[in-house]
Amino acid sequence: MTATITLPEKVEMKKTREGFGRALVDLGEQDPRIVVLVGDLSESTMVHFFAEKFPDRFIQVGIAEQNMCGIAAGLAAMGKIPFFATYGAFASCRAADQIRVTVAYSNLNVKIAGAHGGISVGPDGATHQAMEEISIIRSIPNMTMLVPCDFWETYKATIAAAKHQGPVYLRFGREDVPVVTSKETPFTFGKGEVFAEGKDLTLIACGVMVYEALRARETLAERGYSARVINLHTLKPIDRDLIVHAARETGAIVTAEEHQVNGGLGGAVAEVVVQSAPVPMELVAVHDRFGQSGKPAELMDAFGLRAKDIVAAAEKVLERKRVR
Amino acid sequence: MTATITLPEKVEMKKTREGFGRALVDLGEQDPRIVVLVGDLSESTMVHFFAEKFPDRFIQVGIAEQNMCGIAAGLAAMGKIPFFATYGAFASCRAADQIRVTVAYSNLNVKIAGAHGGISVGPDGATHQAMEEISIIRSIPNMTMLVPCDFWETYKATIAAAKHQGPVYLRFGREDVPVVTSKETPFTFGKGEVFAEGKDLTLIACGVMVYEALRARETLAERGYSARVINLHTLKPIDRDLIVHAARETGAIVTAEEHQVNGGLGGAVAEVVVQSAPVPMELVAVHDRFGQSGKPAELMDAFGLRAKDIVAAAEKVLERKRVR
Amino acid sequence: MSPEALSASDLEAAHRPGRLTWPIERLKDKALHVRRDIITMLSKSQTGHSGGPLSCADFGTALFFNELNIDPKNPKWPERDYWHFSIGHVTPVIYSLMAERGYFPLRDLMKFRAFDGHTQGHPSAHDTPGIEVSAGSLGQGLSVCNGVAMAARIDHHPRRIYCVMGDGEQQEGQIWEAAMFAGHYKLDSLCGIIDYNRMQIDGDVESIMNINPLDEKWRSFGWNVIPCKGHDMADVLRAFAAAREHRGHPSVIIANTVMGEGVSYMADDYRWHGKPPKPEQADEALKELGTNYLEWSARLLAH
Amino acid sequence: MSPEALSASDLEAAHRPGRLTWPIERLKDKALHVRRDIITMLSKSQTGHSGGPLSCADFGTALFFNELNIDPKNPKWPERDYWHFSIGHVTPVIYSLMAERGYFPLRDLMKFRAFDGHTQGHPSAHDTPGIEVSAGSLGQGLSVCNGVAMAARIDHHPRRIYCVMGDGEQQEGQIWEAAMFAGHYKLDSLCGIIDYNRMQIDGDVESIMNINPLDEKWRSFGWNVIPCKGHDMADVLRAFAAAREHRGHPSVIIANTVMGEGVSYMADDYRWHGKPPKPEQADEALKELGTNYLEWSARLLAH
Ligand SMILES: Cc1ncc(C[n+]2csc(CCOP(=O)(O)OP(=O)(O)O)c2C)c(N)n1
Ligand SMILES: Cc1ncc(C[n+]2csc(CCOP(=O)(O)OP(=O)(O)O)c2C)c(N)n1
Ligand SMILES: [Mg+2]
Ligand SMILES: [Mg+2]
Repeated sequence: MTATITLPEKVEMKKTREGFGRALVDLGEQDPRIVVLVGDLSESTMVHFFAEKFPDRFIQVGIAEQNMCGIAAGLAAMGKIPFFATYGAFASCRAADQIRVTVAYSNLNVKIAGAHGGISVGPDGATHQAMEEISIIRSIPNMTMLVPCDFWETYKATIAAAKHQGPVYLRFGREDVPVVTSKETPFTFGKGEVFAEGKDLTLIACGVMVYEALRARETLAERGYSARVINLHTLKPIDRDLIVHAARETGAIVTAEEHQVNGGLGGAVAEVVVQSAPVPMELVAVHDRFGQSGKPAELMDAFGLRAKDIVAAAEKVLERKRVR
Repeated sequence: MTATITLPEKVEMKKTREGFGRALVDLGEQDPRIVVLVGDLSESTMVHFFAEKFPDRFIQVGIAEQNMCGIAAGLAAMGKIPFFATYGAFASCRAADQIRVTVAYSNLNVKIAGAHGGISVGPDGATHQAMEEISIIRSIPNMTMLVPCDFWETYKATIAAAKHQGPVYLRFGREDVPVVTSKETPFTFGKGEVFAEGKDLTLIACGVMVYEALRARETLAERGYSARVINLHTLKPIDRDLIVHAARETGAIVTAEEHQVNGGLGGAVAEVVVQSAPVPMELVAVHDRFGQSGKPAELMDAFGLRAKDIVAAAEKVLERKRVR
Repeated sequence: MSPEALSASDLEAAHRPGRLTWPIERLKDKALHVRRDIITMLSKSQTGHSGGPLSCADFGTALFFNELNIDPKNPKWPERDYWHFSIGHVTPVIYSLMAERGYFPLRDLMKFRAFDGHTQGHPSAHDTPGIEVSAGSLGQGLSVCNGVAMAARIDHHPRRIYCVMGDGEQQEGQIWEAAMFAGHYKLDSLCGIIDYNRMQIDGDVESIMNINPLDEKWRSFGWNVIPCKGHDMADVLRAFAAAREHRGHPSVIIANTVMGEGVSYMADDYRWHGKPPKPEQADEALKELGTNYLEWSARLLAH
Repeated sequence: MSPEALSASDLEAAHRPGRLTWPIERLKDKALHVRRDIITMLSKSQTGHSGGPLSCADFGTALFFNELNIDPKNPKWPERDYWHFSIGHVTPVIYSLMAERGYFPLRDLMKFRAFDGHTQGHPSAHDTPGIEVSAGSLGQGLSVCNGVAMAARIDHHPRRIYCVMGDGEQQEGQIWEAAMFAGHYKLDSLCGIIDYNRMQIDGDVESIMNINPLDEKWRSFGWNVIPCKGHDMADVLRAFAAAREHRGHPSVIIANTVMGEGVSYMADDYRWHGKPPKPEQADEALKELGTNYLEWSARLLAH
């Protein structure tokens, strides 16, 4: 689906996790089956909005992610639609075995919310900067995964997760990030969205990197290149057709993610590309190193997760495309 | 490194995990720093050989994989070289957070042994067939990962893991598998081994699939194709040069692994290929589904993990190579 | 085994929806049949666990034929009680109880762990009707039951929830997370049953990783603790009744059992945790259990 | 603050290798300095945790200046005792204790959580000399200490091992796996300290997920339990001595503390778990602690 996005000079900043918190409240009003669980992180995950409105359907589990995941499974087995929330590092790692065996193998209708994904988490440092989630969740059968790019998309992704029958993992960040979509921007579970057309190469991004990709596109345009921008908010199931068309039509791809390079968005796209339309790719990501403390902006710069890094990767891939 | 392997009609069958168990005993004799931990699975992981010889350096942890991982970290911090053993499903998932934060982020000298990897685990069924290990471990910084192909290579991989300074994850299987290497076959941590030369395409495999790849090569030879076979026993760090040369020189790649297709060996190779030498690839793997009970042979057939499946993938990739 | 044990009326009685309240003698009969099923299916499959399933056979029979309010033909019956075996490896006893109670034909037991059967090595919600949540990774089941109990609380549903755990399994930290949760929320609809057979894979629980004093642990986590003789049907029924009547705390029944109970050469020997009897050993076992492979496998295949 | 508090002799005394055995008055002085460090570094960083670090300040000071046998200038000194904060989020008190004891310059505290500092938001073995194992994911530390204790046992090394845990952290199952292990192996070289400040992020531990009766839990897991007044230096020293003398079981000190202790407007308020004081709030706090930002940041930057 295409929804051409053009960014204003000054973009509104808002937290993705707030989109999650707001959506839960709306879901709670529409559907009595919605139950929310949290592991002693009500405000950071913004489930406190839901907790205030629906105390009877809110479950405080304390600091016990494994148990929380199993409780959600039991609730789902009884027909509830449970969302459990904690930091992504603990949702994806501390509860990995419970997600695999109890949730995914049973194919239960559990929604997992991983807050604080990516290096932009900032001062808390490496332990709290979840950057392995995509690799872990992608590898588990029956799991699906959404990585929305801003406040509105996180809101929609949360609604879509509730509507989808089966386990879903939602990844979002900590900081205010540019709002690039609007209430009206289309969102389809399982499909990527073309946010800008282009013919020379394709930038495929998820999460906050979608904004950086759109900015990179502007710079590339100035340099005479037309870059297609795809917002791949659904990491699993992956939108093969969209990726294959982009590879065939533009002949070069740059992926951008706030995640480890091994097995993440770049890896997922590479797997599709080599099986259908092998083209040169560059992967903008965290290159197999742990995060650290610092201001989010400092870290995005230091870890090479900026528009300028996407531009550099784009020029490299365009060069590779030419000399092939 | 090249060590041309030609298979006899009848190949000796032996358990990879036995190579692990034997190597631990030899290590225990050579190095007093070796300590072995187990989570109530002494015989299945074959650490009982070590336990009998070195009871003072053997630690029975009971059924507590998280604790076992942390204990290993503490031992390593004090200069020991701990190996902890359990089934791969529980080593990679139940202890994922402990591996990430305590072991990998501290970059401690912990060796993790995941037994029962792959669909060939057989009758125990899905929960015990670890097929997400490569994706999970690859995504964690500082981790390294070895997936040896047979008894001898598992023996060598275990020795190499002890010599390597830093965390290592070893993956091996449950059943008797063909012994394709010998005591003399070279093994270098971090390097793939070319087991057979070829120019039309390259088969890259790990674990028991190396045998299937060598058999597939014979069939392909009969059909007039010369296939290079690479045993990529080290999944991380990955041998980029070897893969890139194979891609450039043969122009087509088939990967084969007893693992989920998302983020596994195929994904790792695809990531390298798209960044350096985009060529057509086919991925022989478990296609994002859980395992099931059955005889190992039945399951290898049913899940398409046989030489004939590699041959089919090879013919497909050769066709794609031709029409490019 | 008496022929009428398989009469239409007998099947009807065993498969009847709702809560059965069979007398002790009849429960003992059924428990004997369950042990015969276990040995027979293991003899056929030549893969799977013997020890734990046999130690669970008596309280398992009491649970399915005297305690649970279920409709085997309609596993998702809204009124149902919920049962869950957190020790997924005891599938022989789980499947035997399910088949004897009518969830699926007895003949399915003869495909235990087979490629073309639904009776997987570990309980699979994907494959077996009546298995609501998969298991096989130890320590996860009590959390699931917490969730089921919380759902019942939200819906003001009278459902009771039963979770079978192992004694070695008590070593998993998640058990204690779940225990703390149930204690905190006073989930008295929840009843845990621990198969205290004193053994696990590598040997005696006490020497591998001592879990004692187990009753004090559970009490300190806010539970009502009910010790019982796990192979004394009357005492098992007493324990279930006590749990059912207790208000204000979740209850846990510590069932003192013997691994391999019912087969002399398996009894109290941890080496039988995870292996099946060889056919000739199975014959010996079935003889002790008052039948033989031909007769009992015929019974299974006929229904 | 007395000027000689920073004399060369004072520094030498505080940084001296081996086990210090400071008198109570001196420990109280140091604990006050630690609280000043905590507020000052948080005021500078404007990110990080206030509540837990302040509740750990007194027993933390006793641990570093009266109990631990360490050589700050030589963190890997083979003779060293091992200390570990499983509650990685209390880095302000950890780094203050480390710097006051001489692991690294006090000025490094002014780079807390900064891009160009080594004092990471959570303890990082990769960045900070003296941090041997990273932390930040709750519940993992006691297992690490089990490993250190087992290594000492294998080597017949007299090393003592100290693990600081939180009360909310007790909700993590891994704590109980580790507790069971230490009890089983009777690791009496191991001493746990629980910062029982009765609060966690979302509120009171008792209402979030009750961990009581905590002493009975630990006793039932095979530990020697030592309650103490966590802000009464004499009682803290008594508790450490009792742990040191006890044989045959690991000991756990349940330190009854107050979150935010030492700063009136933070005390006993869970909302101060994870946020720093604003500069003006820090001034108020430092005033209560007998100094001011200018003076104390100068002290830190000067060493
Ligand atoms: C998380 C996890 N770790 C290890 C195993 C392997 N395992 C299966 S059964 C078992 C022993 C369980 O002991 P117990 O609970 O006493 O059951 P019993 O041996 O009495 O049947 C182990 C270690 C597992 N299934 N799951
Ligand atoms: C595994 C894990 N889950 C959640 C968190 C987030 N977290 C950090 S501190 C904290 C509360 C800890 O409570 P307590 O142990 O009482 O420490 P205190 O609040 O008293 O400092 C939580 C939930 C974490 N760091 N690790
Ligand atoms: Mg047992
Ligand atoms: Mg607290």
